[in-house]
Amino acid sequence: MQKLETLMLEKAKNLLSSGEVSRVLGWKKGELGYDVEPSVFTSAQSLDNFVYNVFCGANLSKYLVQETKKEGKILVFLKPCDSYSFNQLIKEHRINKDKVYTVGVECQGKIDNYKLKENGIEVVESFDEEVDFVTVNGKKFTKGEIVLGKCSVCEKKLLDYDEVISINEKRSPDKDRFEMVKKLESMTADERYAFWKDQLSNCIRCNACRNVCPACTCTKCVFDNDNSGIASKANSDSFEEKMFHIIRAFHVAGRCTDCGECSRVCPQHIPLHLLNRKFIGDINRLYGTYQAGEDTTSKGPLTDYTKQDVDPSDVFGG
Amino acid sequence: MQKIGVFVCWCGSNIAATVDVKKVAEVLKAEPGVVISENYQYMCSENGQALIRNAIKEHGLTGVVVCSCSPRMHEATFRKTCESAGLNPYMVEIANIREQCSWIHKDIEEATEKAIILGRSAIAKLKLNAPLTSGESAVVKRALVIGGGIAGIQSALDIAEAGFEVDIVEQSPTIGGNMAKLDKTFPTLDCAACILTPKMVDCAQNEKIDIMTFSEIESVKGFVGNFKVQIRRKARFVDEKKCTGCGECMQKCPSKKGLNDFNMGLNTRPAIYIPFAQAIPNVAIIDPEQCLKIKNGKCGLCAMKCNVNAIDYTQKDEIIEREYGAIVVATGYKPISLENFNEYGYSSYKDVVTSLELERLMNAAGPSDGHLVRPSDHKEPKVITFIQCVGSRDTSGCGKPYCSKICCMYTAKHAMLIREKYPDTEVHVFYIDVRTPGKNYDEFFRRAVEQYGVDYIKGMVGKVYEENGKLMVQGSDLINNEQVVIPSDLVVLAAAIEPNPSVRNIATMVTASIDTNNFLTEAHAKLRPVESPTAGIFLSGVCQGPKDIPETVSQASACAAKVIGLLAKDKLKCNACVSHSDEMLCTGCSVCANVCPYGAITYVDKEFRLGGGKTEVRRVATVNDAVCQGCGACTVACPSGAMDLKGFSNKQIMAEVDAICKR
Amino acid sequence: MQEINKEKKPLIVAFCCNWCSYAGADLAGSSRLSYPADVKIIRVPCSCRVNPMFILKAFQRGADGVIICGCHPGDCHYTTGNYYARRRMSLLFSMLDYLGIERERTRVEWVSAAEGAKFSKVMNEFASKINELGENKRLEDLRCKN
Amino acid sequence: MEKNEIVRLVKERSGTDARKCMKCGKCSGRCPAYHDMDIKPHQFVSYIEKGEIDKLMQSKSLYTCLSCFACVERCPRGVAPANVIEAVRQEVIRQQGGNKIMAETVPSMIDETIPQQLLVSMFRKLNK
Repeated sequence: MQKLETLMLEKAKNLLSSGEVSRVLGWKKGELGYDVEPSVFTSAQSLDNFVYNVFCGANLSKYLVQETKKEGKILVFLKPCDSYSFNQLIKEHRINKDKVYTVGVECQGKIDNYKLKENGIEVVESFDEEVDFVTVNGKKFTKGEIVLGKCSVCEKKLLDYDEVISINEKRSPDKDRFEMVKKLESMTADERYAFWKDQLSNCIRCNACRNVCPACTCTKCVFDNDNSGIASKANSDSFEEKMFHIIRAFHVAGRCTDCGECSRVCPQHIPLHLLNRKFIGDINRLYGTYQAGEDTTSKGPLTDYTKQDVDPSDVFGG
Repeated sequence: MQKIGVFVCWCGSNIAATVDVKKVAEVLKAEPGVVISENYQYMCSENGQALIRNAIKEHGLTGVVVCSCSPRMHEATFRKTCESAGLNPYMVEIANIREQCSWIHKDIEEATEKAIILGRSAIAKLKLNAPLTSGESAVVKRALVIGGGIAGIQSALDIAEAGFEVDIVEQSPTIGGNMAKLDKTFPTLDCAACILTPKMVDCAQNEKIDIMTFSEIESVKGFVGNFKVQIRRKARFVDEKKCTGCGECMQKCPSKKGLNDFNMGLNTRPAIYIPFAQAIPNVAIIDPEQCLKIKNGKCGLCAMKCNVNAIDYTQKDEIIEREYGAIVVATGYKPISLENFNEYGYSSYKDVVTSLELERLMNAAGPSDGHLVRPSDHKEPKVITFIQCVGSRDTSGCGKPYCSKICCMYTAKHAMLIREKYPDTEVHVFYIDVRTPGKNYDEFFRRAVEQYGVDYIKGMVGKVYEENGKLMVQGSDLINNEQVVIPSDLVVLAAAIEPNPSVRNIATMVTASIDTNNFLTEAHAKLRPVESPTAGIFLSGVCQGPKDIPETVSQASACAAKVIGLLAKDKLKCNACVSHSDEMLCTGCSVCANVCPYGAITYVDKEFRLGGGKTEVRRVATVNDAVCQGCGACTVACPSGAMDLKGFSNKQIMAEVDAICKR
Repeated sequence: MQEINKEKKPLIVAFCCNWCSYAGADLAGSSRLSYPADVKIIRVPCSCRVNPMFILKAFQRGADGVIICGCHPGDCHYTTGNYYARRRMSLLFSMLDYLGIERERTRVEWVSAAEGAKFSKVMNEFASKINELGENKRLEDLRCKN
Repeated sequence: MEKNEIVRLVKERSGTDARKCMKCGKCSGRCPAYHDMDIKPHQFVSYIEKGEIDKLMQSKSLYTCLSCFACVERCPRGVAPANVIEAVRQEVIRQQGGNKIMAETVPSMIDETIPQQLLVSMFRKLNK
């Protein structure tokens, strides 16, 4: 990991000094080790804070919507999952590709800070990708215990980049990403209802899921738009919790790359990705396997059809 | 402040017998915004309409709700009523209290309650209505016909006859298409050239018709009434205006080994040639692949020989742009390639020919001057075997799943003509089914059997092989339950037909939809068979589906009638209930354009002020009012809610939902 | 239970496309083929105009059942509208089911302008199903309660 | 076993949809063993669709079909007459119980005069 970071830093410095790019989009060190955050670096000096390690879970692609509107070219480091979002944004004309220099970087899974905190962790003492564990408060955790949910099932590969920095082969996941969706589907309607009521009632409508989502890049969200007919700044009742999440999932259906950012950032730990993944599973089952962001030209499943599509009445897989 | 008038119709006893119309009027009067609420026996009658008109004037109504029969019945009537009283016609909403209330419910209390709810719902919607005006767009009074076969020729002639200008764009060097290659035509057996060439000449002489041969469509922009089309006029190396078609150059050309396309490659032609004697335009063309002068700069004999200096070896492709109000697609067909059908030996044996090749072999202007000889040794064939459905009705993937429709009839024609002209020839036809619906068609086919003694064998051919100089045709005779082998001199394959390959590209350019077999889709299979779903695009001939000459001609004329109907209008009134994009919300993601069946949505980069003197350029969607038909597919596809439909806006529909659900 | 149902009648919103299903409803009317008054029809140009938001909104406001009717696939007045509607509704209904909401509360039916009898039959069936399910508690709106 | 059940099994094992047949007879037109067959390839498709399994099971065509698959190759509708013949043949063999060649005995039967097609056919049968 250290070596990877060195290579990336080198690349960033070279491109900055050659003037090929004017800014670098990457991750910045925090004070506590695990509190890494996305950042735009504008000088070689500022790159002192640059970091790439197991805490760099954040998806950088969405920042490019604004960043590529600015003058000059920006270098961005994209993990495999980020690049699918990046492609989807290119497809939707949200990013100006000419203004980005993309470098794909190896990723072997990132750590879920919430899981760390659940274990009472305040300071990370050391982490070592090679030996695959993290030491915190003198306690060792294997990565499997504290890895992000999205990483434990990640099958994404490195797509087309201007350049790739990768040392080791990516490990393939041992879990099926639809496992939980299937489990829910096999429950009774009452059990499912109870599950979601329990989960969604925790929603505090902080909008973090929406704000982090690379597919949610609307100028103004329908929930903030008084003219949309469904504007709601906060949930006024239990229905609106459902409404918000159903509509949000529906709006990104066929466009969601399953990057898992929504669940990563949810302060209430609601497994929001299970909603998106339900749509992805249904789309794969009903209309053929589709991975949003895998390319930049294909029609999405909801903007396409075949004459033989199933009828809604024949769909329910529950 | 809105001033709404509610008008409850009795419809005689149709409504009044089950709905307490007075109560409905009374209750709705109490709704906020309602200033007048009336009931009347027949609201659609002159008196009823007068009631509405007067109320509009007297109370200065801003909107009208009519509780009456279905809007499909009288919405247009009441819109006109309001318009005549100075109210925008789209400020009218109808509550359907007859078909959807009084006629289906018996209980008066229940029906009355429902009528009130429907009325409320209409009022709720009306409050969010905005005056709408139908946009107008001018119509360019000129039509483009793509394809110069019989379909395109007929459409063009009919359109020109009505006084409009037409351009025919044809990709080959002459118009005439496949029909020009035919010998005789069924079911009357008149000669194809005799009935086609006068039409071709008519086209050439008609001052309203401009023929552009050896030309292709480069791009199509615009919409119904206002298409902008770029046409590539490919270099023919002969000045069309100067060439007189004397043919002197053809005699002198030393490079004579080009395959003659017009004769299906059965003989050769010089590098400079006129496709056939009656070609329109009757102008030579040089094949640059074959011309010695163009290839290696040595020759130039034709230029020396040409009295009018028409030869220009340096001619380049030229792109011209023209505007049209309507586009007719008449791209026609071609026989399929037979590479998947090795069992019939088409590529192995010279004497296995397609039906279209046979047409040339029988044609007086063909390679054998009309004397039917087999290609291998130019001897008269004594046994001829026809095989039908070669590649038609084939779902195995080798051929086409559909019936090519014309083969049964032309095979009967060929069989009959051969037996007529060469009575000592034995003719066999292998068939699966003989399909002859059409006036005098079955009689025609029966004549082949009964009068001319053509041997029809129900069954398919399994293989064709050579033995002792004969083509052995081995197949099933299902009626006699036998496997038969017929030693033949000539084998004729009724190859399936498929749309001209150029149609795919053209369909994309004009945003016309196309089916899995590359046939263009009609707007409605039964009721709008000559129109494409894309406004202003019309379908003529086989590009829409297999058809014979009589059918093609009638469809071509029907198509022309539709074009004339369009071009006769000075202005097109657009649908008022169209989609529109809120540019402040639009992210330019292209999702809406993906679902638009009409190609009405395009994107522009627009500059927006951000405040503080800053601006930002954003890609936003714009809807062409003239093209949008108002289905609303885009409004739901749009994730940001920027797309909305006038007359059926999100807020309006949700207001209706609210009103209905209020208990 | 019967008593309660009589007091509180179910509320059913039917979105009908203008060209086929709304005309089918008109035909049901002119053929005097009755269906419960609980069904209230909202006219939309095409089934593809039905936004999932409308359906959720109806449930939020207290609807007990929502049905969407459109032209038969292949017969859409706008050629492709119902194909898109079919995909959208398939996914949306599947999602509602996933959230544990009774699957019978939503339905899509293809009703042509000639199928007045079918329209009436569909509405009768749907209404009786909704009656059976009773009040929509899982998607209720607190504000709409007294 | 009931007759309908046999028909169903044969159809299932053949993996072909006899209803797709448009009765063109191309299969029989191509068949090299046609003259040695009492029931012709196209008739197999027709009989199985009509449920007349008894006739097929008694047919000598079961043993004259070369399994050359020319009929399958040539069918314009994707129907496979040879598969039907093979499925009927299978059924007859199964009903005969132990009256079949065992895989172990095959090697001892091989000599250079046995046509390869026969061997292939034999293995195919024994595989099932």
